Amino acid sequence: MLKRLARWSRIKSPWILHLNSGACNACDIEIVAALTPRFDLERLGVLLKATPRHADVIICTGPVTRQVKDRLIRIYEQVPDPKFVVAVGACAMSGCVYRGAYNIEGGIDQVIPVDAYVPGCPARPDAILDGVVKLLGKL
Amino acid sequence: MAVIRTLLYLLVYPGLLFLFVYSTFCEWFDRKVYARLQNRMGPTHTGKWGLLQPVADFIKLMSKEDIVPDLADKRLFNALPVFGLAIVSAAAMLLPVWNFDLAVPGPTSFAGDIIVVLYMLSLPTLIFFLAGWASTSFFSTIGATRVLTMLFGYEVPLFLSVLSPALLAGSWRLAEIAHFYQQKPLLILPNLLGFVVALIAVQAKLERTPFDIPHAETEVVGGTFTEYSGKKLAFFRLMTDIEMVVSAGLLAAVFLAGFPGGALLGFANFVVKTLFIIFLLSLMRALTSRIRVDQVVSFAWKYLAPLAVLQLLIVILIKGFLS
Amino acid sequence: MKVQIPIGPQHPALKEPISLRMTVDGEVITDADLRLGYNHRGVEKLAEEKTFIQNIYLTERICGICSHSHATTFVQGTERLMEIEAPKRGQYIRYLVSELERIHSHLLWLGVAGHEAGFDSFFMYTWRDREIVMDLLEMISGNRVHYAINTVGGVRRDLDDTQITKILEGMVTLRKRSEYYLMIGANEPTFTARLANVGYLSKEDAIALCAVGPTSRASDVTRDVRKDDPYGVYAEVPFEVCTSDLCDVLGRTVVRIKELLQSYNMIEFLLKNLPPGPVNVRAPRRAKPGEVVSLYEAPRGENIHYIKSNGTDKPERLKVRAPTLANYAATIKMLKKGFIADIPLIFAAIDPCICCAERTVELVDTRSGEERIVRFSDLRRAAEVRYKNVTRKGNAVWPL
Amino acid sequence: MKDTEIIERTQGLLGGRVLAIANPSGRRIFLTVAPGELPGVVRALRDGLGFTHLVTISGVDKGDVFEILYHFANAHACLSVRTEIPRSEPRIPTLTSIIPGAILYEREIQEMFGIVVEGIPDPRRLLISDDWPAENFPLRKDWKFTRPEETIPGGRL
Repeated sequence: MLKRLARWSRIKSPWILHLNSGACNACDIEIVAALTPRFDLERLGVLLKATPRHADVIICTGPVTRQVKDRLIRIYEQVPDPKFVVAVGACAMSGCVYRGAYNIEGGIDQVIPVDAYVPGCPARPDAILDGVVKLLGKL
Repeated sequence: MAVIRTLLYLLVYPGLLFLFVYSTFCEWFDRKVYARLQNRMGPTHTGKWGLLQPVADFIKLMSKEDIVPDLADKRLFNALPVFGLAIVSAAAMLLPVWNFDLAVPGPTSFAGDIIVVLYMLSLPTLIFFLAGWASTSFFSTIGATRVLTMLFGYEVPLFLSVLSPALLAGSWRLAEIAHFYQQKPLLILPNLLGFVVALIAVQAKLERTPFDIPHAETEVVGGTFTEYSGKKLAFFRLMTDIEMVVSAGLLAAVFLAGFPGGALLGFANFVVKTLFIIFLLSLMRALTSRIRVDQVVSFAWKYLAPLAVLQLLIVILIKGFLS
Repeated sequence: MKVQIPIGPQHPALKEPISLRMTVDGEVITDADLRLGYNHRGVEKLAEEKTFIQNIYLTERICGICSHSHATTFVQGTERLMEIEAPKRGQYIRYLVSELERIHSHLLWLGVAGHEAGFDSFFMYTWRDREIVMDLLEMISGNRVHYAINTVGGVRRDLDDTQITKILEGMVTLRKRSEYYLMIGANEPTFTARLANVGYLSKEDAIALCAVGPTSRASDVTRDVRKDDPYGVYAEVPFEVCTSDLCDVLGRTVVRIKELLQSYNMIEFLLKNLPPGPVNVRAPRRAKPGEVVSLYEAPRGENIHYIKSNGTDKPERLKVRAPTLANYAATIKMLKKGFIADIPLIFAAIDPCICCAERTVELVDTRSGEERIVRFSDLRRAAEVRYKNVTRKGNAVWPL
Repeated sequence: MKDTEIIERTQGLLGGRVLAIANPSGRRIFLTVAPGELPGVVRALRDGLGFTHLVTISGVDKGDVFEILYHFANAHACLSVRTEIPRSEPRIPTLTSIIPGAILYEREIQEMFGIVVEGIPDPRRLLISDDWPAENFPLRKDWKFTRPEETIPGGRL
């Protein structure tokens, strides 16, 4: 019974932490746009949190540049345990237009394990919403 | 029999169970009003109209991994949330709701209990400071120092404004104050000025938006709670909710003529009046932007303190006029 | 007591990875140390391996908010290199979309400034209205951001009458809302208390440090590429440069809202006399050897693309300088003597588009004399490892 | 002020130091100057013609020589001062004393092309990551980059 309760609570209140690893901030404004009145992620109980300690879903954007790489890993380790990573946008998935540049690592999955990919350049706010909901359904 | 009755008091009615349910309801109410004021919908999908959202947050946090920073002071770091919760729910016991009878001053309603409640309400600020100081990260230390600087700002006006109606009623017992204003409802009007000052001061005590500098999201990231996660964070969030309920109850008891009527009517009065005050608080939260720490202290001493003293003057004049 | 605050690569106030290290005593900042380069993706090296057509889509993705401005600057330059002229209607549509992008970028900035100052309702309202512009842009080009409406020699899509009427309606509602925001932004007490005389930049500093865009116009420097070097159709469109002499964040807010109102008039002018005719013209694949400097007024300031071609279909050299880079030198000057609470505000005031300026600078006066703090990672989260080598006042010992 | 007028005034102001002047299109003037003359020319342009705003510095690797362009702009035209320095001995005087804002762009060409800017107040690395091997400069033509092969998570290659 306790397990079911914990599972229900994790589905119902995913707190997100936004992480930009060198993106062109189109996906970042779409993530923030998902919190504003028209899409309003708070209906699903999603809150944008400032510290990794409070978050359990990390939304990353951007092809990981060389400088950000070890910071990304360090933040990933800081998030308390039941944590998930959502890679938003084509850059986070495969480096998109910047594939082959000398300073980037390609997608987020080269650095940290990723649970859900949201395609699009930039991913539309409703696509991000759908991604978060599908990720929670997978729980 | 008396033991069971006090146990019942402790655990069920004004105790933990009721407080947990009612404070989560107040948090839901506050988030919903705040969202509606911002033209969006707020939590809706967890339970009916999103009622269970704070409960879901609480359980999720309880089931998360708990991290204690290496350099933090372990004993202090773990003990603080429990202390905070205990203090605030003890303060809730003293509210003059339902379980008092005017004649016999029992353990939960005695002469001078308004002072005890006020003191207990200022202890959580100290707890926030220690929490920030114990988790030795940059941002929590800065948040901790900010908590204290703000304390000097709003504490004196809050005490002055809350005590002036007590002065008019001529007694330090919450139950008697409430009873006095129930007899003479006309006397509530002169206290309106004190009510406004107290509202602003309580908003600062609860660290809500115009004064949420200690845990300002965009400046000092998490402020005092940067390092907390999992169970301890859950307790801290519950503590702030209960603190909101208790201070709303205190303001209602002192300024809005308490909670008349027997068991059921008194409780209904309690709920309606506290929700009205919480509505005012979230209204204030939605309409103002955060101001800086030095501006808080200067605002408190330039405007709040003189108004509180003016309120005291009015009360003394009326008292002289009445007798 | 000198305290070093690292506002590191990941911080709620900054949507992009930069790392600020502030030396602070009490709440006052004494000096700032800005370490960037987290966003450096080597766009210029990539540009040398892609053809002109592919480069349009690369330059567009330099920055998400001012994507059209980078693409237009690049396309203007290549058209001049290939000596072709986009037809009038194509240019009208191109600069219509650039004005729409200025509106959406300024509304976005207003919301972020409100969020930084803790005024979340203002953030929610401005972003709700921004959705109107995003719908218009999506109607015109099919995508909310990265519209890809430019090609070498004109524009990819044409406007029909229903779209024009919709845009005009959108402008009417937006103008009403913007006047309301001008009223709020200028005299809502708690909001202006946070913005007034914060991040002061005098006129001489603005000129000396080559600040651009609204940051310099708020310090009474009337420099606007659309007026000084009118490219495309800006010679025919009547508008005036909005400046203010407040020299602080409040001044920048006022300048940006005034620019919004200017953009509405320009869009209505552009739509009213939209000339008929074709929308684009065929462009050759190769560009003749030569070089061109193309300037453009992006929402954040002056944008420059220097393109040098050697006769093949790939540019030999593409130099991009985004407006935010020019404003960083001014930011360091503004940050000094500010409060900690003001860091995000001052930083948001120049509307940093860090991904644009991936070659941004680190300018700090060398803290000589002070023992050099061992270079710990700039992450703002106090990691356990990092604390070991930071000399501080010992652990938090329980005083009792 | 028309371009021709600007060109006459620059010629009058700088006299012999100007090696070549070109005006490819409206409001665009390209000036060629020897590297040594750079600070003098820039000071003269700033005081004489009001070119106070340095837009940017672009470096171009032309095989055996580095060509560096300083783009200035004022209310009337955009003037680019071009100098060429040999690849074997890439040295250039700094302009930060004349235009403080120039430090941004000098740091960048220093890092991207390996050009040594004499007298730069703050020579630290600009935007290339800290663990970047010292001696290779990305924007030089002869610098090639081999991309590390991609690892697809979950082992499916």
